[in-house]
Amino acid sequence: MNFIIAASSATHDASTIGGHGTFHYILIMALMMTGIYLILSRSNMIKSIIGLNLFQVAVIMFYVSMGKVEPGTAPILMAEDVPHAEHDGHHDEAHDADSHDAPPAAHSPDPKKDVELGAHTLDHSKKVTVGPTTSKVSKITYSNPLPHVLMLTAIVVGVATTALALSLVVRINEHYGTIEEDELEDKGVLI
Amino acid sequence: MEIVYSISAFGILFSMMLALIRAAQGPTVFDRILAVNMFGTMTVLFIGVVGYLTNRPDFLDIALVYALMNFIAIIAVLRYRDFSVDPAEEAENHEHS
Amino acid sequence: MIIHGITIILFLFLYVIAIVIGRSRNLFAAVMLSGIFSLISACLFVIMDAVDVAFTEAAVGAGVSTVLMMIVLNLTSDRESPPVQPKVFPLLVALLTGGVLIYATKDMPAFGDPEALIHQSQTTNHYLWHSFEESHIPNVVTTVLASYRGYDTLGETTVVFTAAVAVMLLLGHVRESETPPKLINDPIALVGAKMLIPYILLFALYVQFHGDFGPGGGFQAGVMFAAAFVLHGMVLSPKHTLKAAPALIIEKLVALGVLLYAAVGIYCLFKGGNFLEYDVLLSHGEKPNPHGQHIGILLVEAGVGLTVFAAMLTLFYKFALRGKA
Amino acid sequence: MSILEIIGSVFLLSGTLVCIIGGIGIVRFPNFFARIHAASVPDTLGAGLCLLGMVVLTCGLSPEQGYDAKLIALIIVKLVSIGIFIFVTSPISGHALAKSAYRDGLGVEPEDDAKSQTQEGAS
Repeated sequence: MNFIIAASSATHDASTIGGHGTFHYILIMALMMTGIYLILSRSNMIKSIIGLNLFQVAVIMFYVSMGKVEPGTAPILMAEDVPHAEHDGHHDEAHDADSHDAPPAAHSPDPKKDVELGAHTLDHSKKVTVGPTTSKVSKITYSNPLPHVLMLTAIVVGVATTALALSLVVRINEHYGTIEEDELEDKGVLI
Repeated sequence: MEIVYSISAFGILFSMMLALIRAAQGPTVFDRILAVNMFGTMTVLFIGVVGYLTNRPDFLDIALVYALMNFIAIIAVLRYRDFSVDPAEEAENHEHS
Repeated sequence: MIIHGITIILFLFLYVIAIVIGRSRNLFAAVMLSGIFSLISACLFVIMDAVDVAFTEAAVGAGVSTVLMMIVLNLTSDRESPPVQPKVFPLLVALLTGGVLIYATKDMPAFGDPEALIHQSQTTNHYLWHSFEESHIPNVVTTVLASYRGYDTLGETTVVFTAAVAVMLLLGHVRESETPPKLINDPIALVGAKMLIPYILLFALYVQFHGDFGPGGGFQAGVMFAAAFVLHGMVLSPKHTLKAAPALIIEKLVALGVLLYAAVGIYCLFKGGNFLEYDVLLSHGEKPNPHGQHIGILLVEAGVGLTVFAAMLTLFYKFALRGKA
Repeated sequence: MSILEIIGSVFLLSGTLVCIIGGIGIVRFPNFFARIHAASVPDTLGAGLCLLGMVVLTCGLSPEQGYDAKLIALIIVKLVSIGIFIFVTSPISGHALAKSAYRDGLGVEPEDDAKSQTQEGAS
């Protein structure tokens, strides 16, 4: 049972006709909608903050989903892409020159070939043929690391700003005795 | 082997769904905590199985973090929920610690 | 196809949780469900190959966020008052925004399409295929985070620092509480937690230094270090943790981490390179210098870990030591 | 399929089955103290069987699939530590939970559900 081939070939078909290709994005947008609704509809401030968190997770998921390459795996180089390079600090010039004319894409240019190669490496039951380690032509497809980096820091910053919002809520509660926006409006604090 | 992993993944997902039902409908707050706790354990197993399913089982670090964070969340819930505690007993415990 | 099925089921879980959070009047339940929400979203991140993001989300969303929200609920109120009238306007706004966004997705490349423009970028391909020979670190995310986009990360670390300072300003003066914070009142939890704390710290160190080879790094390790202290503070009381990790020292560590990060960059300037160009560290002039990169990334990650740890612990102190109004 | 894969699959699938049984229990049982029994089953036996199955399956991985002995050892160490972690934390949290519930005056009769619902609403 080779689900990876099936999934990736389906995506390649879909990318031309726009079938289930953008389905994930629609799911994520629906999640964003629930987040927005929660922020706007609730008068309770903690509920609004929870809604903000949901919205944030949806945005992060949107970014991360754009970085996914279909037969790919996480962008941590696997053993066959890690040449046992010299650890004495000297850099091989020939090696460097060799790597410059490597295929630039995160995948090989021919999508069909890519699917087959990806299947070969990712299929659990088949034997993996270890390629020449010095060459930069990898048989493994990796997902795009850039969105991961941006979103990783965004999550930590997100919790820091959430804590800031929560501390404001605590102060408001101490000062006015309520965390409901409606009640603050009734008191004439909030216009 | 994929078939075994996928059956296992879907079974764990089903179990997660059942825990989610209990977490959603309560009725008491303790039922929710119980369901969240079980949900966390299921997530740990699910991440493990998905790691095998996608053929990169060296991501078990994440499962380990889940187990840890789940425990901390449960302790936080029990710590900061306003349970009616006998003040005398509380003072006694304060001395012990 | 199996992965797609799992993804859709997990998304359904997310919708169910979001709806239950919206309907629940009990804020306590809402906070717990938001903890589950971030667990499930972390599962989705794993499926979308973003293991480092999943790591962070699990540590931050399910751990620290839940703890902070629980403390705030304890300080304020855990009941939501019923709405005065049902609101149509927010629903309209949400539907309109969502509709526009969904309409916009029609122009997006298909999910996972390797031909998508984002994957053709020269920068991305340089990150993927040249990062190992330039820094000898297999985890591309770590290399990009700490080396290629070191400016970004310095900025993010500064944001964490600023947020911690802002919380300190807002909740700075400690209100003496009439009702002292309760203990968990349970020797078994106490013994169990005390037994676990050393191993949590050990695991955090592993995450910090194994971040080059697997998922992990300064951000995650910092959160986990803080989690160990938070656990200690919860099973005993925050006052006991204050004895082990005095607030004055921790507050200085918040700044020290950022300073360490910036100092590495300035040292690079002195060595004749650009800001945060680690190639000049430990170097005799050769340009791609994996050793220099390695040591630079190590120091920078240590700075990030220090700041995040100290910031998270400071947040916990400020909230947990505050008396009830 | 090798013998190790068969043994591992049996462990993994039986662990999954135990998890599902526990899940059914947590939904169907009438009151909190009955449900806590059901929840303890997947937390200990289910997780244990699943992790044991994964350990056996990891032993079955071969160097041709890209796993050398060091990586396999690392994976097994991680699995075992997850197992130890779950075995320590889940009974602790279960115990703390049951104790808090007992102190909160939660009853064991099925009809207590309705009463405690109003309690939650009132508190």
